Amino acid sequence: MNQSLPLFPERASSFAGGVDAFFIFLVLVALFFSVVVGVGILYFSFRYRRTASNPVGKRVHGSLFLEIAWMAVPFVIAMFMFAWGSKLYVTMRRPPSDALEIYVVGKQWMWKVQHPDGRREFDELHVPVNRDIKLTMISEDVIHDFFVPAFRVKMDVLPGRYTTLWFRATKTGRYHLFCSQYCGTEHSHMGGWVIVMEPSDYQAWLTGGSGSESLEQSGQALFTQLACVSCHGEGQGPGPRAPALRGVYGSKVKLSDGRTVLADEAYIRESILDPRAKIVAGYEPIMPTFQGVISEDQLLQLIAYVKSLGVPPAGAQPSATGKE
Amino acid sequence: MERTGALLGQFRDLDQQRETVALGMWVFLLTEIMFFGGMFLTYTIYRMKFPHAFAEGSRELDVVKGGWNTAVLIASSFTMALAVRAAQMRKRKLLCILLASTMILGGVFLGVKYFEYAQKFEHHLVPGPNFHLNVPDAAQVQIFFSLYFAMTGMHALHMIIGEGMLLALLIYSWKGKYTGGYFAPIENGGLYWHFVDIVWIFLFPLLYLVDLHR
Amino acid sequence: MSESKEQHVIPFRTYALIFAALLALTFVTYHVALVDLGPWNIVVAIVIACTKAVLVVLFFMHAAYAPRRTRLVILAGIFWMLLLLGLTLTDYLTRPPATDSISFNNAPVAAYVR
Amino acid sequence: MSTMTASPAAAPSPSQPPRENYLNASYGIRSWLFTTDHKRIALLYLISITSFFALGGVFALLIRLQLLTPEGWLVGPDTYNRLFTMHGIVMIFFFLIPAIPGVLGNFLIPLMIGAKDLAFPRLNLLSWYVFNIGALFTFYAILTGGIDTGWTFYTPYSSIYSNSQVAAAVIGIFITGFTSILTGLNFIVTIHTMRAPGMTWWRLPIFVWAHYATSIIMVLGTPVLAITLVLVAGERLLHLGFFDPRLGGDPLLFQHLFWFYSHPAVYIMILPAMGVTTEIVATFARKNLFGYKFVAAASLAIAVIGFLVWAHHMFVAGLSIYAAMAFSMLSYLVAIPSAVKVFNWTATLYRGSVSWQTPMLYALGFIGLFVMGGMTGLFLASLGADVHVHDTYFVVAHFHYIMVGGAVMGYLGGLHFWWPKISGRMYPEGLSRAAAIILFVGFNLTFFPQFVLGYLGMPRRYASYPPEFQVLNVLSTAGASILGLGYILPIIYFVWSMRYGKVAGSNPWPATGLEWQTSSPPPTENFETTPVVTWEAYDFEHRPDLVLPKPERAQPEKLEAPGLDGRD
Repeated sequence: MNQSLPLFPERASSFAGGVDAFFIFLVLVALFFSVVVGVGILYFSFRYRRTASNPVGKRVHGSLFLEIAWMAVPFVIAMFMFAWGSKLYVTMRRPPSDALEIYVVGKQWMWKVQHPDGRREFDELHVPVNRDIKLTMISEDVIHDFFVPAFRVKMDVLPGRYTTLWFRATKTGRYHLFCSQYCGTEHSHMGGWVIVMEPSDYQAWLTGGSGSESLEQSGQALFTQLACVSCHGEGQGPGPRAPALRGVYGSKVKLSDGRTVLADEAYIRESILDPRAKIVAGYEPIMPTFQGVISEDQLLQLIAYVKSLGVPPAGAQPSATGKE
Repeated sequence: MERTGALLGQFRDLDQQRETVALGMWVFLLTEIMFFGGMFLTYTIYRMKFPHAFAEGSRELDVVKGGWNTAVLIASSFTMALAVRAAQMRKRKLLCILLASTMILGGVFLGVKYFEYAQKFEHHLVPGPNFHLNVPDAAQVQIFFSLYFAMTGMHALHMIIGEGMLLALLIYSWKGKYTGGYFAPIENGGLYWHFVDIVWIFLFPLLYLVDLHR
Repeated sequence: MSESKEQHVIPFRTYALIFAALLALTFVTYHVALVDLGPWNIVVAIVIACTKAVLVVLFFMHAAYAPRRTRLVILAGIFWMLLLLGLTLTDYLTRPPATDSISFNNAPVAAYVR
Repeated sequence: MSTMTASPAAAPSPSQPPRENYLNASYGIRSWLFTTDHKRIALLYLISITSFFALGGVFALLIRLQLLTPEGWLVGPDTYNRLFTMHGIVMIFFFLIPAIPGVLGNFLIPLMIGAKDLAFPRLNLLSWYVFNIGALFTFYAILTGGIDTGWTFYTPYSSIYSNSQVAAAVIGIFITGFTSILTGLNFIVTIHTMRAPGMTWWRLPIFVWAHYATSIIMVLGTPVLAITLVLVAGERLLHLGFFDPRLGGDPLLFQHLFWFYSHPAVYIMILPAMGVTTEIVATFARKNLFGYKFVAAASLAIAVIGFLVWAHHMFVAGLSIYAAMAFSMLSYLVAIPSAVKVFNWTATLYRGSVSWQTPMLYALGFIGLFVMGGMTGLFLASLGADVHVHDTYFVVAHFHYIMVGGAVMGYLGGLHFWWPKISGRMYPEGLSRAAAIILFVGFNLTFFPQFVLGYLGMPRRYASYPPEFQVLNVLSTAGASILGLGYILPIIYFVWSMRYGKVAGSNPWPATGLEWQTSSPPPTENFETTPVVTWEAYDFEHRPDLVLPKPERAQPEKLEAPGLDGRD
């Protein structure tokens, strides 16, 4: 490694430039104030050093003008920093709706990644370049954190709750993936690589897997295997004892207590693990819990399957929400 | 001049001493507010998240016992307030009687609490591996009961400390220490006891009266 | 003697009245809880509890006759407690209901179409 | 009311120490262990705290040694996790938080306000015992295998998954918390009710203001940490469920509760150091403080605003976007009073009579390092930059600039400044200046590279790391060895000076505070007669009694020999 010491990590995502520019601005402001204070201290303390002819400091009354000035100026600068930083942050936390969605499960001490087509990998994440990628992440045990310095993105991975992170890689290559939330013994080894590929290579890589099923296919198999079908039906019309799942995802579901909730990933997850927390209007709370029966990976497969059942049919509300 | 309690060495005069001790007590109660505040926050968040579980958990509590206990504790606060008044008026016997009644009422409260706890153990309502309740969201009901035990447990611990304090005050009062014009310990003991009462005033509706109408 | 200024003896009547009021409010709070007021049940319960607490603080704890400094301490306690509650709630109340806090634009079904 | 002004204690001739003082008033171990004298209790704290600093320092040394090589050659990851956890716990809860309030605050607050003691001397002694009982639990946890959760105790790792001595450590910290609470309570009440006649609020030294602000945080924040730890212990030991995600618990709730205390705790560490710095800057500029009221109010402002910013530790933890923005904005507000302080210190030097004696070196070093620590805090308060640097070495560097560069520098500066008062003797000036410079250089060498490491993406709490980070880590370890040397020197010469140092006299610098109006070391009662205050703080101009010591005693005058500057 003969390069000179780098000061910035590689810039490999659409965020990197913006974050670095902001960072440089912050460094400049910090430098400016450090220099002002440092030079002030040094100059005053030499200029007014103690000598035989200068045994006592002159009484200087405070200056209201100065006090207000050095409150107001930092305040204005601080608010500017706040606005700039928030702008970056809001972009980072709002994934575009057409992003390619990949699922990540963290556990002590590895990352499990499931691509929509079913290809799975451990401690590595293959993504196509120049494509928005949205990671939906959850942890099986403690809090982890998905951190890719080259992308300037980071998000905690929580147990019991999905978090998301998105980015658009702009350069092919291999980049560090770290867990940056302390998670126990092998915390420093809970990492790997993010591999950014040309889209064609990515496609080849996706199909290069051991012919595994897609997420929804796995989910559908589970759906049958766990006998979900017997109540929910085949996914077409409503089942004998439970609401149909076709078109549920993304719709508003009316509950037995009168509330309406949005059926997103978190809702579906909760309905599987804790079915009686939110009962769909018009149905009995008879579904058993699957807590402890299925893993986070399988949950993600089931969710993918439910999502694949598609949009609510145009014009008609799905039976689950329409029925009173 | 009557005995007015020793002036401690660090103070200039009795006024300064009294002022200082009273302020110290109030600042101490301030820390107690924040101590219970942490649990009230936890309660608020989870009640918002799991309203049904909290209603189900609350239904398992004995509202009659809780209600009577509230009355008992308020009565003990009343006798405590009168005890301070008796000390102000330098009535030694009355002071002792009132302190003793406060202790007895506090004891009744703790006794009832004990039976309530025992019932929870019998009914497998103590969170942990033995928790058992046949309701839809039993897991979250565990959170309710965890909070129930933490909040009432911390409250009971304060009561027990208060009983010990009352016992000490009673002994010194019997010896006539606080009926000579110096009664700061009685006053401070009263402040503490009333504070513990206030905590219960909030705990009662929050724990026992969740969606009682269902 | 300067002690007299501290020795504000509150008449028995006042104590008895406060005691009666506290018992009455306990009774009321129980019976109100039996009536379905929807979301207002909890509000009423809290308001009654606060009223009781104020009565205890003002009269049993003599805050009504205490120096300003004491009242400042009490107010500081209430203020910081509300700070703890309020600022934490800024997080919980602004998380989209029943979802994780991040799927902000409720990425519709189009998010994942094969 | 008597109009007698304080008789600046007719200082005995500097060659012989006063006969009776708090150190020799009584002898024997019992006279120390059962003392209620705030000055003796301060020395008890000094001993406890120095021991913990040494222990935490050993952990730090081992951490830095481990990170010399990328694969981590010294210990396995399990041991390393315990090392950084115990380094954090010991340094934060058993050194930084009690250091300045416990030692300097205890010693000086009654002296500065002209009181005989704190309001509750026995409570004060109790605090010290409570501190050591808490310490025993923590020692037990360390000796029986240590704790591996990080000092932050994040759930569910701490409450369910960790196999280490979490409960013992948590109980230890819970108990030690009472030290903070009782000390804060004692200070608040003392400052309110024990001031000498004439010592109005606006005449208080800034050191006292700073401790008043600190005490507010201790009293209001610590109980929240206490209950949080109780809940964690309950979840761990009794299987209660408060944060357990399997029951639906929210891991973020713990973080809210924890940081509600632990962010303001940073100000418990830094505010007293700011107070020390103010005293030193005014004394060695021999000049009234620029903007006294603003500096005093800024202390309170920091204490209050400090409670509004805690969730900036949670920007990538799953906080809602709106809450993140609110907390980011509030975090920026705390920069304003901090800036006010820094600018006022700088302006105080203007037209002063500046002498670079050892305490002043520490104070100016403090200002410089605090500016860097504070400015990098702005990076972390901003949402956009924090996402990248959160939980990296950038954060590690930032808080070490505040805690080591700020709090420890302030503590050492204060120890040097008041050492003549505490011990009655002077430390060796040349050696102490050398130590100050070694510390400054060693500190920057240790921690500046970590800013770069952090931005490059090295996460914190890693026992091993990718090889490209090695150069900076080696630099940092090299700096740490220099820093270690810098800490050993003062311990040696302070002990040496207790016996061999020059006798100090009551007011060697000279400074204006009431503590300098009594003999050194002060008598047990602090003042022979209760002083009556008739002057403002730092009013050098109207204090003809404060004469500079003879040139041959003050070596600094040689460095600043006249002739270099004939203009004045």
